[in-house]
Amino acid sequence: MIEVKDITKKFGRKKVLNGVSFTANKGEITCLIGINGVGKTTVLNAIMNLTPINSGEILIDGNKINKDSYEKITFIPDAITMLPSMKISDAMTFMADFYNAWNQTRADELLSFFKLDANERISSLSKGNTAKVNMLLGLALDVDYLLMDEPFSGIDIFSREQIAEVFTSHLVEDRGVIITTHEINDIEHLIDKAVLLNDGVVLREFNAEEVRETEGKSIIDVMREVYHA
Amino acid sequence: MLVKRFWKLITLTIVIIVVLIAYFIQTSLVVANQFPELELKTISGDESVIKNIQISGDYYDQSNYSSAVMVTDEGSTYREKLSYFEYLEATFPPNEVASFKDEYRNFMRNKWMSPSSYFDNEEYLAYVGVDVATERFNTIYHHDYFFEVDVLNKTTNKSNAFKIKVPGQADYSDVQVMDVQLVNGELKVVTDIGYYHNEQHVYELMVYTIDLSTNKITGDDTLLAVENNEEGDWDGWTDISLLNDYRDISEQKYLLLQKSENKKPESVSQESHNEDGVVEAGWGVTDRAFFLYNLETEEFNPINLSDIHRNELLSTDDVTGHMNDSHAYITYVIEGKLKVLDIRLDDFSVGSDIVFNWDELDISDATQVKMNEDKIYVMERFKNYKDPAKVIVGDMATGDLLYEGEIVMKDVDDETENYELQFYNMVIN
Amino acid sequence: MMSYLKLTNFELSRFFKMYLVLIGITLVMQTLSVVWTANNYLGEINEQLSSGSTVEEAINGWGLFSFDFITRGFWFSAPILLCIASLLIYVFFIWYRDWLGKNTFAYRLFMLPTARLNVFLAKATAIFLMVLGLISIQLVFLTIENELMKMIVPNTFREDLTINEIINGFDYLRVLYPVSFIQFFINYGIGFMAVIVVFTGILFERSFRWKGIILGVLFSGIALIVFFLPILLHETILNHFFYPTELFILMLISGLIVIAGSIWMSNYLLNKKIRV
Amino acid sequence: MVRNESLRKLGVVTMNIKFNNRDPVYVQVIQHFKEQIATGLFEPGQEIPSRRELANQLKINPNTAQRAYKEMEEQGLIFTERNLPSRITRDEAVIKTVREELILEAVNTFIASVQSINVPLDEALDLVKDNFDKAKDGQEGDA
Repeated sequence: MIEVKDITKKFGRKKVLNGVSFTANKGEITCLIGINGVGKTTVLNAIMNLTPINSGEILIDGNKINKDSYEKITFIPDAITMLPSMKISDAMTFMADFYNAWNQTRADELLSFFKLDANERISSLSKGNTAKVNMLLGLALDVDYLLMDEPFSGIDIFSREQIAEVFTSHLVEDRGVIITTHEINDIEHLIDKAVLLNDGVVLREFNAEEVRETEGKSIIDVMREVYHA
Repeated sequence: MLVKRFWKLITLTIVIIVVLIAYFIQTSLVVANQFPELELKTISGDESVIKNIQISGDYYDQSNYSSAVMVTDEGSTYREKLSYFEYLEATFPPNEVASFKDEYRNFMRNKWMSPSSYFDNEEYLAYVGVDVATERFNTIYHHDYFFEVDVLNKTTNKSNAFKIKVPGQADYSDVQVMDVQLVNGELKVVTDIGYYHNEQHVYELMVYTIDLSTNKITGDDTLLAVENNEEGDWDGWTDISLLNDYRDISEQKYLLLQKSENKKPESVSQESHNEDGVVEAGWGVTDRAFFLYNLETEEFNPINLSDIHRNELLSTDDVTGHMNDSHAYITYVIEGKLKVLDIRLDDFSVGSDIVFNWDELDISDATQVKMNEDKIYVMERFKNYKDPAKVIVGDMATGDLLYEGEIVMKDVDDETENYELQFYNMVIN
Repeated sequence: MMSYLKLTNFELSRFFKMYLVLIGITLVMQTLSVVWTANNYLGEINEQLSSGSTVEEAINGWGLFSFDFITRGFWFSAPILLCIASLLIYVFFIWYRDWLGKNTFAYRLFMLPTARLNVFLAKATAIFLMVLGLISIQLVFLTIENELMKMIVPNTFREDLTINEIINGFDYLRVLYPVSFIQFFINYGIGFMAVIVVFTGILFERSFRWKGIILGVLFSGIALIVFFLPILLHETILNHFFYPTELFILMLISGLIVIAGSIWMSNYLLNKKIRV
Repeated sequence: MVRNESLRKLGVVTMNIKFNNRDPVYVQVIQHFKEQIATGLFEPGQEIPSRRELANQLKINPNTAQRAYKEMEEQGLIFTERNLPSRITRDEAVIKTVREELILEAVNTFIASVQSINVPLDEALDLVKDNFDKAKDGQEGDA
């Protein structure tokens, strides 16, 4: 379980996060939804210790993040993390080199699933393929938790479908996933839990199926209620 | 596999290590061979008399390598060949006070290594240095001179350090400590002072007395003073000097002083001094007078010389003085001979001359003469491949030659012909 | 340890093409400089000989040709200065390139399952190895160029210099290649320390951005003062108290304190303050 | 929501459901299964996709698929023997109940609509009869 406890984060005088708390369970897909602001990405960065927080605490399975955590949790940012000069195969070698959690079989599987050519250079990839390589590098790690920042933004519909398919596949099975989005449509039925963020606070944290069952509302209904209130 | 993956790292590291090791090995070989080994080769006599001498000088070679060098009976040491830390630390070539740094490390901190500032006996090690504080008023500089005194009691290992202003109203332009003596609990600081007075340049040889119980200057005694016209129309010059070996740090009861009158010759107008302040060729010496000053009684006595000696002294330039417990000596070179005048300290009478014949020994005029106990040491200042520098030791009492040797190169090869050596000091321990 | 080596190798690889280009430029420019300078000299000599002078007169007029003629020329020094400038710039770029552009490689580096300090040390090591590498390769080039010069200029007109004489004949070469190994160690140790301090300054900037520049400059200033503290004290209030060896040891200690302090501070910033 | 025999591949059913966003997804999945069973497109004892396959095909959360299967198992619509894939129930009574339930549901919806516009039952039933046959012919023609 990832526990985000009352974290605040200031950039200069601006409070980007102002006491954000939520949990994300293993085996569930948690979606951080925010229609504006930079809060979502900051939360993921904070979980990965890629940005310092001003107060609060983040625990991963009860522990603070340390260097060994990166074998248990990985982050797929919205931009590719590998060098443009690298071939896809170089990027994979790099990952295999540093991570015990690297699963070559799965990497190869993903390569053919995404129909990618390992000899292609990252700099020459299309937007959609870049996003897929980025996804591949994270998904091929045998980690318990997977964080993804806006995996669907700015790419074509077919790539989006392919990526969406990943969420229902064995590739994320039993893992805890946190994704951020500002646009819920693509993943409405994919997520377990929605965390609605606005202006640095969590407005509502709910289970999507429960809300449908007990309140008869779609996620967008709830968003409409919450954000326009 | 590992090699293949890390080949950049491995190759670069190997290149660096191999090249740098090769470079430093080659460099150390070059340094080792840059300067020839020198040795003190005995021509005749008893080698034991040169056991404790250190001859220091400079080595020059045509490719602009130069290094200070020290020659002893065991061989030569070059400053440039010292290890990094020796180079950093050492007073090289070591002089009469260099060993104090090892013996009295804390006492010697921040002290000039000039032997004339030191006095050493069984109980005390005394030091008097000069510090200057300069103030500027518009374009005029005002100097305040201070004696920095430090006296170490060797038995208690305590030192008494203090600073006192050199007394006097005049704005001194130069203050130098020539010798330091400890007499009955009082420091005697022999000081050479220079200043301008009424457009005349004044030189004074002073002895300041410092009482070590109060740390105050209790007396001063002007031994000799001269005034020389600084303007261009002068045609003569009076010179005063302390003839005692200024490198000697041991107890000396007497100061041997010289006052000389020099006249500008018709043909030569160039002025030239050697480092001891003795006027060299080009000047006609019209008079020389010698004095002895007793530091204890503060008595000042002229030395009466015979006409022969006086005339000989007027026609020579290389005059040096030496001192032991009971005798003062004046040495000079005349007609290819080194003459030593022996002056008894009890009645200031001049005894019979001791003569060393330099023509026979093949020694040039440019020499350094030193005396230690009852022996006289003479060293030639210059040498090159064709004409090695000679070192001789004579007996002061009998005038016998005890040792004759020369400084030569070990394993001479033709390539090192273009060198020159200049020796400037001889330390006898 | 293995991650550190892998990262070092990786950092080397990232600059390797550029590095080879620098080496290539050096070799080409210096070789051309040898050929050009030597031919110029021979041209002047030949002109004088053809106008009826004897060989001795020609030599008296133009002097014997030595490698110093080449090292004093612009085209010999230019590539060396270029290499120095490139590496100085790369001291900064080795960090900023991980943040610049769409591909934020810093994400990857800081999510590696290894101490982040290894990233820091690998970058420092890479810079250091590249500096020493250039130094070594230049030494090899110097030897080759010296031989090349001997092939072009006939014996009669030539004064042969050893590598040490070439180095000693030129001021900045003497700084790059000191005669004593300890001096070499000192020169490059200070260089290494400076790189580490600059790295820490960069990490301050990366952690706190604008405010970080001020903190970085402040940190560098403190590092400078700490390093020179023994000499400052020695020259001022301590009134030349220390012997040279003591001062050397104190400077060594203060240098090590600066290096250790910088590494500690960098470790702290990397783990607690860095922003990707 | 028309299924074709040709979509049955290797005994595994390929499905496509247009979900609405307001009802729980698992309920919609169960509803879909019931319809398939009632119409006979899912035959008794027929192997059905694993939870993972279902989630993947329907692009739904695997946990939701799991919940739907669990519910269906409790209702006896599907069963799982040891480690074998789950199958559609062979229990005729259950199938009959499902069928009746669906019909009843449809009828209830029909009644509610008809009542809301005040149509007499006979008139409505006549219209139902006419249009039901037409719709059936049309569908068969399409296929």
